[in-house]
Order: sequence, then C-alpha cells, then structure tokens
Amino acid sequence: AAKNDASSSGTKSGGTSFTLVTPDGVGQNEFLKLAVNGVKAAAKAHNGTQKVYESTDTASQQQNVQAAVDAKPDVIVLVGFEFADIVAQQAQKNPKQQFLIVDACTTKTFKNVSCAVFREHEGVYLAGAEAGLLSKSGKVGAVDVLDTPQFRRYSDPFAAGAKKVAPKTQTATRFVGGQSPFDDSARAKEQANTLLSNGTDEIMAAAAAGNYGVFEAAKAKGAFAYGVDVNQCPSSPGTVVDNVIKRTDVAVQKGIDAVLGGKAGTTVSYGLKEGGISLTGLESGVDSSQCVIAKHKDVLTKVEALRDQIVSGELTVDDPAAS
Amino acid sequence: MFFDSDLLMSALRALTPILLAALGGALCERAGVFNIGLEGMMLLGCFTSVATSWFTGSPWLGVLAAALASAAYSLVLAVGAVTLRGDAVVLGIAMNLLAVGLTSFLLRTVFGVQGTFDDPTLAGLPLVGGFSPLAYLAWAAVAAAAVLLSRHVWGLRLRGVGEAPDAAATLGVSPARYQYGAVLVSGVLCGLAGAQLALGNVTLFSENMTAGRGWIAVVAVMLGRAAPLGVLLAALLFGLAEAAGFRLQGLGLPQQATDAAPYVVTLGALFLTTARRRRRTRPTGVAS
Amino acid sequence: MTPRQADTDVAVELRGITKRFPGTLANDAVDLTVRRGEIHALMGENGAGKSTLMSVLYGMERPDSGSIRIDGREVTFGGPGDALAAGLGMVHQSFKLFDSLTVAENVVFAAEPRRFGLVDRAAARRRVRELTEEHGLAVDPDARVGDLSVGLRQRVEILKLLHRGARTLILDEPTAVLTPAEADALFAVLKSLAGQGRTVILVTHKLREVLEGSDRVTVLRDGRVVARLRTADTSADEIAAAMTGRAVELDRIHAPGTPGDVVLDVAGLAGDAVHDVDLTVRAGEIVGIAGVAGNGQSELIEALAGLRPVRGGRVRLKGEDITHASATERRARGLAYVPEDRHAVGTAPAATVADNLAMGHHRTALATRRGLLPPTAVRAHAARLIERFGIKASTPQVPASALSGGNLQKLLIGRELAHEAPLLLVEQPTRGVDIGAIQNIHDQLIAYRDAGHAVLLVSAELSEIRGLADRVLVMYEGRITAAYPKGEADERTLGLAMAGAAVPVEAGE
Amino acid sequence: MNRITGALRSPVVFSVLAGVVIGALFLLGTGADPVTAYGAVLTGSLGTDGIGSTLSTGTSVLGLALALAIPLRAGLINLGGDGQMVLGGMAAAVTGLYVPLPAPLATVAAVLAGMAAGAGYAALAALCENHLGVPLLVSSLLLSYPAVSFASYLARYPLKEPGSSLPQTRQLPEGVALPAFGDSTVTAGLVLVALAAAAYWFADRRTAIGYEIRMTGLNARFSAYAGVERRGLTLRLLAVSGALAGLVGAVGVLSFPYRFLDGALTAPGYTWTGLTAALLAGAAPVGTVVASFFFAVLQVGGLSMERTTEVPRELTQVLQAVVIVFLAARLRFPARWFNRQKEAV
Ligand SMILES: Nc1ncnc2c1ncn2[C@@H]1O[C@H](COP(=O)(O)OP(=O)(O)OP(=O)(O)O)[C@@H](O)[C@H]1O
Ligand SMILES: Nc1ncnc2c1ncn2[C@@H]1O[C@H](COP(=O)(O)OP(=O)(O)OP(=O)(O)O)[C@@H](O)[C@H]1O
Ligand SMILES: [Mg+2]
Ligand SMILES: [Mg+2]
Repeated sequence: AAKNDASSSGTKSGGTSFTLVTPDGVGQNEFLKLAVNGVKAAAKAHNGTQKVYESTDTASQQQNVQAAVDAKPDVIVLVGFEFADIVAQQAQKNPKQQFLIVDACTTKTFKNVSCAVFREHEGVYLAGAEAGLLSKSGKVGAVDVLDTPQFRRYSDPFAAGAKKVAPKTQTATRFVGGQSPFDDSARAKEQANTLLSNGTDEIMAAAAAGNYGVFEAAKAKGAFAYGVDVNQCPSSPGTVVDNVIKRTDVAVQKGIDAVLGGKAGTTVSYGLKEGGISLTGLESGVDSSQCVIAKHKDVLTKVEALRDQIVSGELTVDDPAAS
Repeated sequence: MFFDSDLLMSALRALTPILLAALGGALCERAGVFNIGLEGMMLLGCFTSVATSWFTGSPWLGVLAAALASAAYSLVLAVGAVTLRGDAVVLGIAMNLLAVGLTSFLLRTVFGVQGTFDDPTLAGLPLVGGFSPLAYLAWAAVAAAAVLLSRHVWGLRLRGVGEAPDAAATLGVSPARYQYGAVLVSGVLCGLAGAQLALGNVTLFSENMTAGRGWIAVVAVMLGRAAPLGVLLAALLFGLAEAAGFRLQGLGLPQQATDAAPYVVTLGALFLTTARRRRRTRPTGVAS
Repeated sequence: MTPRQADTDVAVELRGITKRFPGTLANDAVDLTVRRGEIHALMGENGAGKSTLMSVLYGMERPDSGSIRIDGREVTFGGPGDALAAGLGMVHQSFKLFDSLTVAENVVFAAEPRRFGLVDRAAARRRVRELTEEHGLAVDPDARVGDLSVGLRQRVEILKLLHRGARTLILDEPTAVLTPAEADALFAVLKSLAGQGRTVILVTHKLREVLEGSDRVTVLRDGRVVARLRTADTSADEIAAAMTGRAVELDRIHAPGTPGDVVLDVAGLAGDAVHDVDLTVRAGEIVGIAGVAGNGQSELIEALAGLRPVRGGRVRLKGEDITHASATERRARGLAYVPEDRHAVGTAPAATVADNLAMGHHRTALATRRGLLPPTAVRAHAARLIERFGIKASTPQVPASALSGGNLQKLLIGRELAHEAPLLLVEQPTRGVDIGAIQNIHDQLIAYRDAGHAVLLVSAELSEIRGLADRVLVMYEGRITAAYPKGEADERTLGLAMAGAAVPVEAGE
Repeated sequence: MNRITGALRSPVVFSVLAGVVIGALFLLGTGADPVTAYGAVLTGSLGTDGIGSTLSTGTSVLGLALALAIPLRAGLINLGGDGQMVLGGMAAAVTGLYVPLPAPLATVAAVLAGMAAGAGYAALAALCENHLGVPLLVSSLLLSYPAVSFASYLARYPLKEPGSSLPQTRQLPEGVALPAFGDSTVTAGLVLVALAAAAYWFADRRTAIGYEIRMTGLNARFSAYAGVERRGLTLRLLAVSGALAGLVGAVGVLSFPYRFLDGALTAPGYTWTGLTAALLAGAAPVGTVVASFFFAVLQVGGLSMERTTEVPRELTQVLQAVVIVFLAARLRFPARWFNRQKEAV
C-alpha cells in the first residue's frame, strides 16, 4: 500500500519527494519498518513527500523500481541486496535519477547511486561475546532464516564473539528453511529446540518472524536469546538478553541528506563506530529496555571494551558475506 | 543420541496440526470432494484463535472460534464445488490465496500491526505431558474418524456418497448433504489445526504462518489413501523425517538437503508401498 | 398364463404424465395402470420414453404435469427417498452399487440395522441371509460387490429393495447384461415375488421374456402409449408391430456365408482367464462364441485386440504374427473391434458425434501424411457414416451422450465397420438395443461378412448367435469346449455345453 | 439478441462482474474509492507504463499455464511445475555461464538446455506413474521439492557468485541473453511462449495427436481401446509440459538480471497462477491464453493499484481470490432474468 503522507507544511508541488522500495512485505522485517520510519523522517525534515512501494518477489521488485523511476522522485531509496542488479541497470538508463541503496551496493560505481552498508557482524560479534560470558553450559548457537551469506552474518560472528571471550565455547547454527522460511515461527521454535536439547543456553535469533518462536523455545527451557534490528526484549522479558540494533532509519535519513546535499555517488559503511550498528545494552535506554543484559553490568563493561577495540580498529571482525 | 525422546516429541509437535488438517482432507476425499484448501482454512484458524484468545483471555474460546470460523470459511468450497459444481482444485487454490490476504488485512485492522502479532500476555494452550490438549484430541480424532468411517452409519453413507453419488441418491441419501458435512467437518478440523499451531506450537500469529503445512496435509491424504490410520502414518513419517532433518543440520548437512528430506522420504515410502501393492494385484488392460 | 388372483387391486396408477426435455417430448400424457401382484412389461423402441416414465414414478424426475397414485393414494415425490418410503423400489439399467462395499453393506445402505449409532454388521449379515433364503437369491453377504458377476450384482440390487420392504419393484432392462441362465433365474425370482403379492414393472426389449414372464404389456412409442395388451392374448408380432409401427421379421436365421482364406489363426493362446485357446476365422465367415458371462470371452477378445497381455501361444492375422503386437499395430494390420461396454470403452460420451466417429480413422483415412487432421475431413467423414448407418443425430456436433442407446450402438458399429478391416471382433452388438435397431445391426454384420470379411462374434443372446454365426464355439472356464456348424447349434445343445456339459452346475449360478 | 444474452449469461462475465462488485464493497468498506482503484488496476496494467510488465509477467504465467494445460487436456495433472521450472532455469544458467560458444549460440543452447532439463525431470514423474504406479499428481508434486532444494544448493555453494550476499550465480556473459523489445522487460521469451501457444492451438484443433490427447482426456479407456498408447502419451505429454516449464525458467534466467537467483523463479507463484488459468479454461488453448492474460493484468494492475491508491496491499490478494472463486464456481445469471427481458421485448 502506498503511504503518501504529505509532510506537515504539505506543499506537494515543488517539495522534495522520496520513494522507498522494499524487497519484501514490510510487515515481516523490523529493519524494513525502520527504513520506512527513516524515509518518513526525511520527508518531514526536507519538507517533502514520500511513498513506500512494497514488493513481494523479484517480479514485483522490478515493477516497483520501474514505477518509481517513472515517477521521478528526488531520491529513490532501496533496501536490500536484491536491488543491486536492478539499480545498476536503471542508474545507467536514468543518469539524472538519484538512487540510494541501503544494505548493498552496485559492483560498478555510478555517480547517481549512493550506498549505505552495514557491518552487522560487528554487533553480532559483541552479542556473541555477551553470550560467551553468560553461558553456563559453554554452548551457544544461532537460528537463521536460510543458509545464505546475508544470514550467516548473524551466526558466524556470534560464534566468533563467544569464542573470543570463552575459547572453549561450542557453537552451532540451525536454519529455519522449509516452504516459507521467513514466516515459520513454529519451525524456528523446533530448530531452537534442537539446539536447546543439546544444552545450548544462549541463542542468537535471526529468523525474521520466527524470532518469536525462538524466544518461546528459550523461555520454556529457561535459556536466553538475542534479538535483531530493534529492541525485541519486551516481547519476551527475562529471556531476550540483548539485541543487535541496525539503524536503517539513520542510514536512510543520512543517505538522503547526503544526496540532497550534493554528495551523491558515495558509499557509507555503518558499523559500531558510526553508530549504525549497536546493541541495546550499549545504548542509553538500557535500564528501561526490559533486556536481561541490564542486570549484567559486568558483562556490559567487558563488551564495551571489545566495542572500543573494534571501533579503534584494533580488533577486526570477519564478514561472512565478504567471502 | 540421535533418536531420542526429544526427537519423537519434536516429530509429534510438528505432526499435530498436519494430522488434524489431513483428517479433514481425508473425510472430504472419502466424500468425493478434493479439498486442496486446507492451508487457507488452517491459516484462518490461526488468526481467529489468536484474536479471540487475545480479546477474551481464554485460549479455549480461541479454539472454539477458530473451529467455527474455518467451518464457515469451508462453505466457500462446499457451495462452490458441491452445489455449483465448480472446480474444487481452483476453489481450493483461491481459498488459500484469500486466506493469506484476509488474515494479513485483519492483522492490520484488528491489531494495527504488520507481519507478526506477539505479546507475552497472549494466552496459549496449556501443556499436558508436554503436549497441548489438542494434540490428544488429534489422536482421538484419528480413532474417531477410523470408527466413523468403518463402522458408523454416517461413515458408511459418506463412503457410499464418495464412491457412487448417484447410487446413494437413488437410495434417498443426498450426496450434497454428506459432502457439505464432510467439508464443514474438515473446516472444523482445520480450524483446530490452526489453533494448535498458533496457540499450541507457538503463541503468536504471523502472516502466512502455516507455511505449507496445509499442503503437506494434502500430500498425507494422498499418501494415506484417505484412511485415518494411513493418514496418521503418512503424517508421522513426515514429522519424523522433518525432525530428523533438523538433527541432520546439526551433523553438517546443508539446509537444502534437510528441507528436501521429508519429501524424499515420503516419495521413497510411496515407491515401496505401491511396489508391494503392485506385486499383489496386477493391472489389466482396459479394465484397469 | 392366467391373471393372478389379486389383480383387481391397483398398485400403481399414473395419469396424464407429461415430461419434456429441451427439444424432446419424452412422455406425452401417459396413463399407466399396474395391478398388485402382476408382472407388467413396459416396452418400446430406444428413446420411446420408458426410462423417463420410470424416473418420474421413482421421484428422480418431476413430471411437467400428471399425477401418481400408489395404493390408491395420490403422492408427490421429492426424490427417490420418498418413493422408497411409499414402497417403491427400482433396479436401474446401470446398477447403482458401491463396488468397494460388501454385499451386506450395499443391501442395508441407508436403512442400516444399528447399535449405538454403529452399523450392526452381524444383523446386516443375518438380514441378507434371511432374505436370500426366503427368496432363493443366494449370494455371499461378505463378498465385495466389485468382485461379483453381473448376475449376482443384480441380486444385490433386488435384495436392497426387499430389505426396504418394497412392494412394487421397477426393473429397467434387467436382462440386458444377463446370460440366458441368469435371466431365467431372475424370472423365477420375479414370479415368486409376484406370487407373494408384490408388483413388478419390467422395462425390456426382449419379446421372449415378455411373452414368457409377464402378465400384461404396455407399449410406448414416441412418448405416447400405443398399446395395452394382456400377454395371454397377444403375440410377439403384435407387440413388435405396436412398438415400431410396422411389421418386423423376428429371430431370422440368416443364410450361411461362403468361407474363404483363414484370416485369424489362434493357437494355444493363454492369458488372463484364457487357457490354451485354438480357433480360426475365415474370410466371409462369422464365428460366434457362446458362453456364460465370466468364462473368459471378454478376456479372449481383449487379448486379441491387444488390450491384455498374452502369456502363451500365438496369434496370426492374415498370416502375420501379431501375438505381442500393440493395439495400434493390430488395428494397422487390419483389425476392428466393437467392445461390449459402449459408454465406458467404445465411445467418449462427452465428445461430439463427429469426434467419436473419427476414432481409429484419425491416423489413417482422415489424416494427411504429416499427421494433420483437418476438421473438414472429420466432419465429412461423420456426415458419411451418419447417412450410411442411419444414425439419428441432429448434427455431428452434438455430444454422443445425447444419442439414445440404440443410436450410440449404431455409431460404434458403423465406425468399426467403416474400417473395412479384414477381421472384426464384436461383443454384445445388440445389448439394450430395440428390435428395430437389432435388425439393422444384424443386416450390417451379414453384409460385412458377405463382402468377404471375417467376423468373430461374442454374444450372450443365443438367438443372435444362432441367427448370425456360421460356426458356433462354446467357451467354458477359459477354454473352447465345443464347436458346432450352423444348424446343429440349437438352444438346448448350446445351453448344455455352456454349462460345462457333464460338469455339475453350481446352485443358482 | 440471443448471442448477447448468451455472452452476458456466460459464467466468465458473471464471475468477473461479481468479483468486481464484491471487491468494490470491500474497497468502500476500507474507505477507498472503487472507481479510482479499478482505474489504477487498468491503467497500471494496460497503460503505457504497465503493459510491458503485464506482458513479461504474462510470459511466465502463460508459459506455465500451457505447461499445465497440455497434459491436463489428456486428464493428467502435473503439479511439479516449480521443480521443472527451477531446474530449467539452473540448466540455462550453467549452460550460459560455461558453454564455450559465441553469445547468440550460447543463448540458444541455454534455452534448449533449460527445456531439456525441465522435460527430463517431468518425464521422471511420468515414469513414476507408468512404471511404479505412483499417481502423477503425487509424484510430480513430491519430486518438485527436492528439485527446488537442489537448485538452491547449487546457487548457494558450488555455483555461487563469490562475494555476493545472495545465493545467486554469476551474471551470464555479456550478450548471453534473450533480446528485449526496446528498453522494456519484454523479451523474445514472449515470442517463444506465444509460439508454443499457437502450436498448442494448432495441434489441438488440427492434428491427429491433438485429437488423441483430447479423446484421452474425455475418456482414457476409449482412447486406449482405439490403440492410443497411454504410457507413451503420458511420457510425451509430461516431457512437453516440463520443457515448457523449463523454458519459463530459462527465460527467467536469460532476462534481467541474467543470472540464477535462488527463489526468484518460484516466489511469484506462477505455477499456481498458471494451473488456475489452465483449469479455468478447461485446458482449451484459446481459453488458457485469455485466462493467463487476465491473471497477468490482475497481478500487475493490483500492484499498481497498491502504489497509486490508499488501498491496503492485502486487498489486492483478496480481490484476485474473490474473482477466482467466482470463476471456479461458474456462477451465472439465472436464466429467468433474461427470459423475463425477452418477454418484455
Ligand atoms: N435428461 C435428459 N435430457 C434430455 N433428453 C432426455 C433426457 N433423458 C431422456 N431424454 C430424451 O427423452 C427421450 C426418452 O428417453 P428414455 O430414456 O425415456 O427412453 P427409453 O425408452 O428408456 O430408451 P431406451 O430403450 O434406449 O432405454 C429420448 O429422446 C431421450 O433422448
Ligand atoms: N442429458 C441428456 N441429454 C440428452 N439425452 C439424454 C440425456 N441423458 C440421457 N439421455 C438419453 O436418454 C436415453 C435413456 O438413457 P438411459 O440412461 O436409459 O440409457 P440408454 O440409452 O437406455 O442406454 P443403454 O440402453 O445403452 O444402456 C438415452 O437415449 C440417453 O442417451
Ligand atoms: Mg432406458
Ligand atoms: Mg436403453
């Protein structure tokens, strides 16, 4: 559905306009919801209007991008790896149109394509460190939607982080898979259960809608879980330890600012250093977050130290998607 | 331990919603209505059970509402395929599509959220001995359906209607009545399957959360030759293959292999059973 | 035959029944009175409106006008259930049975003895045994109906009605698929039922059984009653004339043909239900195979047609070995085939008449060398056959299901004759066909033989075999057990041979 | 007069109208303006900006509809379109990437490889029915899942584009692609599928094999009696069916973005849309084409409606489903409405 809210002052003509195209339904992904917030905020800030085109599959992605290009807004924002090919094609055909891709970049560089990419693995690594420090069984694991490089970013660094602080930690990863991997919370719960029955007591949940299933499984066994994108602690207080926050909204807003400010064609990478990736536990509202980590200040202190090492470049985290 | 009690529990949990839906499908099949809309009816059950449980605080009312809502929804198939003699396959496909759209729409209008509705205070079904009461109901339903079909007056008539509707009609048995009945019962069972999935297996609703379970139920109906015990075995095989698949991921098998495992196992079982049957009865020329 | 005692009572009375289908007036103000305890025959050509009238009586069709009285009371039936409740019962031309259920289950279906809502199977079995003993209709209550012979299935149909306490039994062409022995057994049962005060309405095309088995006859033509006769006072010729509106020559014995070279040569053939069969058919000759249904005749013909596997022996067509040839190859080498089941095998009822007539010709006469099948050729071919064989169809584009039974059979025979194949296999060519059409079909087969073709005929009608065949073979338990030249095959001799001659006959079979 | 009332009474017209009316009620219920919404559907799918998308969506829908219609004409249901299509796409991708031929020839080879892979896999389902006694409906459906998983595995591991975040193969070499019309997304794939439709129409109407297929669909025992070899026919029809599904997969890979991306072929659900179109048309050639085009319009127009109006996206699916339900139930206006009119005239 199109959400073309005019901004407060509402002069549609002459005002700037932005179109956000998503790769999937917004409902399924927290970081897409953040992206929508980002583009709304940008519209407000720039006194303009915005639209959101939600896609469901490759065919609708192409149709939506084409429709966005046809409508000629000031900036077209696209979220997701899926758009790299389409943007490369459209950017060449429409050199006057500005594009902003979040989460990916075209292989060739274009003057009219700006990119914002995230280093989720840095945040996941810190979450893994928390898990390593908190785990009693010495076993931590992750449940991913699918076995793809993009989801491996949520499991491999988690293991690495845990091993960094507790080298003997055993790690494992499960993938939801099945006919509808993004929506299948029951299957995600079973996958979490297979980890739990092996004694795993700290689980990274990167299972989209399945996260809630992972939380339920962990809760039932008195184990702990880690959420993604936003603060998921309130949905299962006492079970969710922390979350890897990905500030898609910030990336969208800053990206649009940059494009409008004449700095198009650049790639900005957001990690711990830039504040694009963070943990709920490292943010200011931690005490009211309902996250378990709020009660483990000692762990947070150690994690903060790791964070500082990563920020300073002293410690680098491997990116599974870069292989 | 690879084959341990956790594996069995996991298989049984995966099995329950599939079994309930497949029993409904089997009844329809016996009555001569090909019901491919199990997935949609189940999804509607998921939503209704969660919404009702949320607003009333009672998961039991949720179960009841799910059964009623899915039964009402199944009327689309009954009216379309039985009364109007439309194509049951197309109707089923459309019902599945409709259920996805409708539940997502309701999710947004009723709860004001997109994607998933999940709340720590949402009341799910209690567990008795590790399973929700609906799981026990599912087992009871297998027995009930088996007795109904083989021994009960209704079951006899239902089988007759499915096999030769005009023969039943000449004896004053209305095929349409029995077909409506079967479709409505399948609606109720799919509603229960949905409630089991959304208030038993997990406690939340998310868009399209049935994720193909209705289709697996359809396969189980075919594989089990629409006999309650056959359907149970088929669903059990499937559940075990899936649970074992999860374990195999732990042994390093790629996710794609474990995704395919239940289907490959099912196909293999099918080959074996039909090979045995074929050795017993040889097909003959035109008469086959 | 003298009218029975109770025949002053009227069991069924139809007044002014009119039933119209789109384009057809199936029943036109029909009056029919059937007395209690009588066997009342309803006759008429294909499409005369017999089945329609019975459907109206049984509540399956609503009449456009007219009234029905049962036992003197006026009734309106909403469906067969009401008719059953009023003491009517019908055995349909195509049996309405559940093949996968047992005899007992079929009999009690929808009138089950119950215990706690469950079907009381023991009681059902007992009930079937009681009924079978009372009426001499032996059949195993636990047999699966799908495994039964046609004759036994019919018994199940009758048991069904008796179980419901039907006082009036309607039978639509009950003997069309029965062997003579089965038909005789059926009539014995019907007579005993009538003797008990039940009423029987019998729809049939067979004059012999009407004359032997009925008390009175009503004849329909074009939906109207054209004659009401007392069987005792009438003759076959009179009934036939009333049905067709012209004089009909009945039960002709056709002159023998002049056999030439061997066309079909079968030696030691073994297959499903067929053991060590030797036979030859020559050009210009009709060879008839008589036998009680279920003795391997159908299997033999299907094996010859290439539709069943052959497990031993050899088959030669015009000297060429076709033992293991496919159905397609056999047809290509000169074989045509009229199967026994014209609805399920011989035609595609949902397809048009033209498409039905094209089958088998579509790769040869009608197709171009490149595999094209021009629609114009199909239509022209259909028009030719419709003309030549007198098939009554409004246009070649109507579906074959709209043809009457007799016309559908003409379509099928016409199509196969048109192949001009050296060998024609024919099964039950006149089953369910009225006497006018029977004559036409017999004439066609004789003309085909006289044109120098070989014909292998399987029929349950002994009169048909005797009338047409130049030689008669008898098949028993999968073997050819006797052979007679034309003239030596009288009904008695054949009957004995069909029963296995010296072999004792099973009770009721 | 008769013809007009006949057309009006036809189930198709009624179902579409009923779907439209019920959809309008839904739209009103959510506060949207039905006229604007339907206008958006039509301009979005048939207007200059949308027709390209409609035709490229239509290419896939029609291709799969034909793949399902052709065996359906003989009474055979192939539920394995997804697996056949994905293997076709994968075979095309592998051929396109690795065959050492000049680009145009590599493209042709990729198309042929895709068709061959689909045909071979569908034939496997036919063999299961012919020789193992597993009903085609079941064997084709069950075989589909492992095929999809296998292709997914290939795209994830052995054939994955190094460095990519997606489970996808490398892009095909420059020029290994189906030529497109102008800068639209419509490729020569449309021509191939249209040719297939024309060939099907011709075979169905005017050839002996088409006749045999039709008769088998109407009464399989009848055609067996007349010498049509059932197993051979099943095998050949499934091979053709699989080849068409494989063609759709190959067309998908040989069009933008010129690579195999896991899930891209199956996610839009063309197989089900195609099956629905084929069933609604009773597998008749012209009907299948019309129904496919109608569904393409509905899908592309629905997305466009979502973009340009306030209509919530879920309603698009609801609208499509309602139209299909009415079509499937073959509702029609009661005859007496028209008879009354006639009397009045
Ligand atoms: N359902 C129907 N729709 C249209 N016409 C019908 C229908 N049933 C019967 N008819 C037509 O009504 C007429 C009478 O048919 P009916 O079945 O009563 O004939 P019949 O005497 O039983 O013939 P037969 O000896 O072949 O059994 C025929 O012309 C037939 O085509
Ligand atoms: N829907 C219909 N439209 C037109 N004619 C019909 C229809 N239904 C039945 N008929 C015709 O009505 C007549 C009676 O049908 P019935 O069921 O008695 O079979 P039948 O013709 O007697 O067949 P047979 O004697 O070969 O078994 C047939 O001529 C049949 O073709
Ligand atoms: Mg009749
Ligand atoms: Mg008849």
